[in-house]
Amino acid sequence: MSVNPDQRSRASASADAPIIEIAGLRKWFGTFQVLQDIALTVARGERIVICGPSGSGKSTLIRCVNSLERYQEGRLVVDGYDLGAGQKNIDTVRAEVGMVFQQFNLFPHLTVMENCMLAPMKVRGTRKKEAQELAMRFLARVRIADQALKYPAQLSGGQQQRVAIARALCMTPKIMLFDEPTSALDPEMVKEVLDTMVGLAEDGMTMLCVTHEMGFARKVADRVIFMDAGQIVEMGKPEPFFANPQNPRTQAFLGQLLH
Amino acid sequence: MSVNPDQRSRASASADAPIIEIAGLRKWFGTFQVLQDIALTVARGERIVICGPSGSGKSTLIRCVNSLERYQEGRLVVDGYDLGAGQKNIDTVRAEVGMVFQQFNLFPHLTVMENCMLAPMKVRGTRKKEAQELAMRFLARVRIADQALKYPAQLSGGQQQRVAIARALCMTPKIMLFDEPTSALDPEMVKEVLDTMVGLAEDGMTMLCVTHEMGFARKVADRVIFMDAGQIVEMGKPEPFFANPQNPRTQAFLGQLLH
Amino acid sequence: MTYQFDFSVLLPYWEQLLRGCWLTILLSAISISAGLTIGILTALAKRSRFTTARIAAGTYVEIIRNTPFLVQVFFIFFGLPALGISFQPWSAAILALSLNCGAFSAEVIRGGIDAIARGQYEAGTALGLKPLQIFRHIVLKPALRIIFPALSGQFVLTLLTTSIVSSISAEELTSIAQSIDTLTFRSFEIYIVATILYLTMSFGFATLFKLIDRVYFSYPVK
Amino acid sequence: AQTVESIKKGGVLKIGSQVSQVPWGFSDASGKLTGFDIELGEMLAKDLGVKAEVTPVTSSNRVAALLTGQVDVLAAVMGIFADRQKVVLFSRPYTTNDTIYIGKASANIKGWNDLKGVRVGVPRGTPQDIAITKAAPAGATIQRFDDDAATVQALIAGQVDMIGGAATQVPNIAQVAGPGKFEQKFIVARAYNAFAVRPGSREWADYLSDFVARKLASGELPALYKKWIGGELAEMPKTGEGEAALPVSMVQ
Amino acid sequence: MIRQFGLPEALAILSGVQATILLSLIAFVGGGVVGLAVALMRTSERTWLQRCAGFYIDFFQGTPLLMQLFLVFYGLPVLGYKVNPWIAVAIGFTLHASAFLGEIWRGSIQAVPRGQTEAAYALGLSYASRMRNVVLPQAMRISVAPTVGFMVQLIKGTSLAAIIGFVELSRAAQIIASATYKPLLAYGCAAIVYFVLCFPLSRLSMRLEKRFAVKT
Ligand SMILES: Nc1ncnc2c1ncn2[C@@H]1O[C@H](COP(=O)(O)OP(=O)(O)OP(=O)(O)O)[C@@H](O)[C@H]1O
Ligand SMILES: Nc1ncnc2c1ncn2[C@@H]1O[C@H](COP(=O)(O)OP(=O)(O)OP(=O)(O)O)[C@@H](O)[C@H]1O
Ligand SMILES: [Mg+2]
Ligand SMILES: [Mg+2]
Repeated sequence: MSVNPDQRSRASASADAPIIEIAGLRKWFGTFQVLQDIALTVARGERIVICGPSGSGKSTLIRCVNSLERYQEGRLVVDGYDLGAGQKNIDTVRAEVGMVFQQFNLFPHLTVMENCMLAPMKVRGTRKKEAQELAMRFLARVRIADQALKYPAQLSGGQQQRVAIARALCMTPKIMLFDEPTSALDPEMVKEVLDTMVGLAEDGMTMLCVTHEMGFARKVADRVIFMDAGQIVEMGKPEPFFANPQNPRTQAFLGQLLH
Repeated sequence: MSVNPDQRSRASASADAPIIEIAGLRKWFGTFQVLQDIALTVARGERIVICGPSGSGKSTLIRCVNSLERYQEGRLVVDGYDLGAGQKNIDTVRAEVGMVFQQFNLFPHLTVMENCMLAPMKVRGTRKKEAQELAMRFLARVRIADQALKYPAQLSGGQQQRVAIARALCMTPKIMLFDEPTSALDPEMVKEVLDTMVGLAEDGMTMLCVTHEMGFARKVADRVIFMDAGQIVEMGKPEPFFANPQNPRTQAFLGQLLH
Repeated sequence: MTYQFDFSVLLPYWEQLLRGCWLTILLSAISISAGLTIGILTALAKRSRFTTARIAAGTYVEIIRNTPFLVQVFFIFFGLPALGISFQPWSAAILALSLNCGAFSAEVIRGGIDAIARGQYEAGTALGLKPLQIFRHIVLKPALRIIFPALSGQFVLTLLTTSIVSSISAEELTSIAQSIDTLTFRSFEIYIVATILYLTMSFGFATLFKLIDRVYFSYPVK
Repeated sequence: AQTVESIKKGGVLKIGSQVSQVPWGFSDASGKLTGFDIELGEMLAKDLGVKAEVTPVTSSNRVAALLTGQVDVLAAVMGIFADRQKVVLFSRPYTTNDTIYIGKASANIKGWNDLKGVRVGVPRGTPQDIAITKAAPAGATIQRFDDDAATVQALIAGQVDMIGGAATQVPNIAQVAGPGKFEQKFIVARAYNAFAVRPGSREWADYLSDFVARKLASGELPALYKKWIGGELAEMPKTGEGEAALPVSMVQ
Repeated sequence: MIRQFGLPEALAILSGVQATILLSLIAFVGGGVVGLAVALMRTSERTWLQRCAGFYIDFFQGTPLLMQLFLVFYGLPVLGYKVNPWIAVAIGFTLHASAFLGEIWRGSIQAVPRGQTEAAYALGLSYASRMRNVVLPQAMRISVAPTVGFMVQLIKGTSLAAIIGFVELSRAAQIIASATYKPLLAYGCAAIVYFVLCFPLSRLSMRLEKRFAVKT
């Protein structure tokens, strides 16, 4: 465990309020209820890992935090902005929340550098020169600055995912969301992406991460959440969570995962 | 370990000759040499697991066995047919070698049943009714007979991969090739596919399997092969292979895999 | 303007107009079916490993795509007799329309075939199927599904193109409408009615294609 | 309604003429428009003291062009027919236009009754078309083409056995297909071509009729006929309205 | 009186090429601008915009261009609006081309994987920059082939402007055909000119497709 208590308290000192507050969140796709009464409070600088079987609503939950999905009931406040209260908040929040997808979703027609420069220039109005510097800084941060002029298709999966992380970081988000960032990668490339994420976690970034990489969860998570059928079934610090899960569904799931 | 010596000897009793003989196999893509002097002899009923870093030529090797790739030098004899000796042999061999791909490659416009019936009817000339029975038999074999009338897109990944296995089995092949059959699957579904493969292994099917599932290799493999840069670097029984790899490259690779 | 619309003048001709519609539909249906077949074969030829087939298919497609349809019809009807090949107006029209529809469809269909993942071919090969069997049983249907909307558009265009064969005296809606125009001099009324009839037919065709899409390509995809 | 006054004031006469009908209206080797109708239009403009401006029309859009005011008058090989009289106003005829049928010299055809099994081509919407459509000879196949050129081409290519045309075409065909192969078979009808104006423009139509009368008397119109069509201009009705002006049938 | 088919005749046909090119440009520009709007409407998130665009596409795709031109040029005056022939072709060709281009581009926009739009959302990009910087550049690659294919058809379709008095390639060929009684030769000449105009476009489309393909 490498949680750094100093950093954490510094981050939350600036504002003591939790950065994400979810209460009574319910969401339906048509008649099918994906999220059932979710409640979750995330403190600034906290690192949360979400796991659970396929279709349990993990992606849907973190996509709600970024307003990629609308919800029908409940309350969702991100950094003080209520996402139920209109379009204006949504745009503000999206610029403050970075997201990394399973399939990377890099823009294939732009170079690595341009991928990173686009949002700062268009959303924040950053000038080109500064955007370039920003991009280079974060590309260096994920140790891929030397690939800046290549196109995404010319990179390996692991490299692409690191670019995706750099692209999100260029907006200097307050929260980073990860949706199974390593599951489309070859076994070897998983490691380089996880290392990058561990580095981020060590810097005190608030992170919500859907992943089944238990090693990663053990190393950086402050809390692990287990979801099943649209509900948060179990939640706890990683050690007790893995060593001694309470809920039978969690037990079954972890049993399968570590076959 | 569940290798059944009785079954194995029975299978090889029918013909003592090895079912696959590879000697001095060399292959280039343009100027890039993918396979460098591969030598490998596989006995009837033998189960071989191939592992190694990305780009090391694992897929290329097993695709050669099925003539999905041509090679430039060396000798490759499958079940007595020399693959260097012309189209006729290739067609015969393809019908006797089943292949399961990482991406399943089911035919989306055909039902599960039709996916399984197509090749027997078109290649072997089996009549429709018999093809149906054949399909149902093997679908039951992979415990998915109840999904026979669905389309691939309506199945989970694990179910799709089992259908792909059944489809290959319907040609009653003498050898089954698997190219990372579980690496496109969600963690949970991996197990059901591996179980199916263990079942096949127990029946004495000759198998060549590219996979990084070490649990599976330990359980069923007669030999594990490690490839790097187009060469077979190390080869051995699973226990000594994992416990005590000789080659430094193997050591490094296994170290990363089990991080 | 003081032009007085009088659609009643056209009433005595309704049977002829309906006949025109029927002929147009028949002409389109035959040409579209033939065109689809030609299109598939040409797309296949363009991907064939035989250079001659590829060049022949490419030449055919480029010549047809880059010259006006009217010239193609004229060539078949007026030009070929000089070589001793003579067609009736309707046969010439069908031949020209089919060749035209085939060339344009071929390009669309080729796009669909290109979009089929290599894994599908490999799975077919691994099962021991021959290249033509793979094309026929594995590739064709998914490929058509992908480009069916574009193909439908092409087919509707073929329906509209039939109006041009009136210039070689093949009988269809436009030629009948023009004949009625000659007799009544009610150009506006005729053009409006003909437009509505064409619109109805192309809506009908488009709806039919949507239906085919829904029924024939109904298998679910991810 | 169109008045003579307004045209004179405008200084321009917009004449709708066909430009692909030898010898009525076509472009000569230098690309200039010429022909019977074109020269007649120029004569008319001169008579009015205004500039002539020819708008090319085709048989399928000429009436629309007139009715929507794109042109002031049509001099466009427009024969007088009963149905047309209901839509436009005709001046008195300025020329005759004989509808004839042309076929292979070897064929023995003298009238409608000999057309069994014969494929007859006509340019769509012309008097030839109307005549054969009306007569509907039993056993004949009628094929309609867009213009004279296509019709003639069909005859030469052997796609039809016989075409409807004008007497003026016989030498033209001989020039293209070689002499003696095709000949005039029979005259069907004599139609009377006239200026057409929008309905209601009575004063303008009367002016045109008067213009024709004056040019007939002065001999300029017969001279024009001789130049372009050949031969003498026959006797014509003195009005473009009523039954008197309709085509006269010349076969049984 | 009938003319021989010679050099002056061939040149007379060639002179029609100017009008053909001009008409094509009008159609490309009008159809392109309106077509883009139609495509964006068709792919918008507002259902009523989608419906309007859908109806527009169905209607103008289903109406023969010849009839459209006829009704605009001769029909509007009947209703009391006098139209200049250039305006009539501009309206007619724009309606026609925008319906087809709109549909082609709708398909291309929708073929851009959904993940791309989502990534743009997640970065907080506005609608305009999402379209301009992310979706349209990728849609363009997919749409090159069908767009050029349609443009080629449009160039040939400009011949229909003859109905309202334009003397472009086809009409010029027809006039010469009538003066010489050699329609096959006259139209053949026109066909060669059309081929010279259209074939480079087909080639260009292939080149563009390959160029775009390298990047991705
Ligand atoms: N757009 C949609 N329309 C309808 N149902 C949907 C939609 N998106 C997701 N679902 C359904 O909602 C449920 C939850 O989906 P979600 O993607 O959140 O699951 P997940 O936990 O992320 O699963 P996985 O591990 O497979 O990614 C699933 O049953 C899924 O089928
Ligand atoms: N069609 C091809 N043309 C050129 N090079 C190729 C081709 N297919 C494969 N290669 C190259 O051959 C090498 C071996 O490829 P192969 O797919 O066999 O590796 P692998 O061991 O299966 O890797 P992975 O674990 O990523 O599947 C790689 O470097 C690859 O880039
Ligand atoms: Mg998910
Ligand atoms: Mg591989």
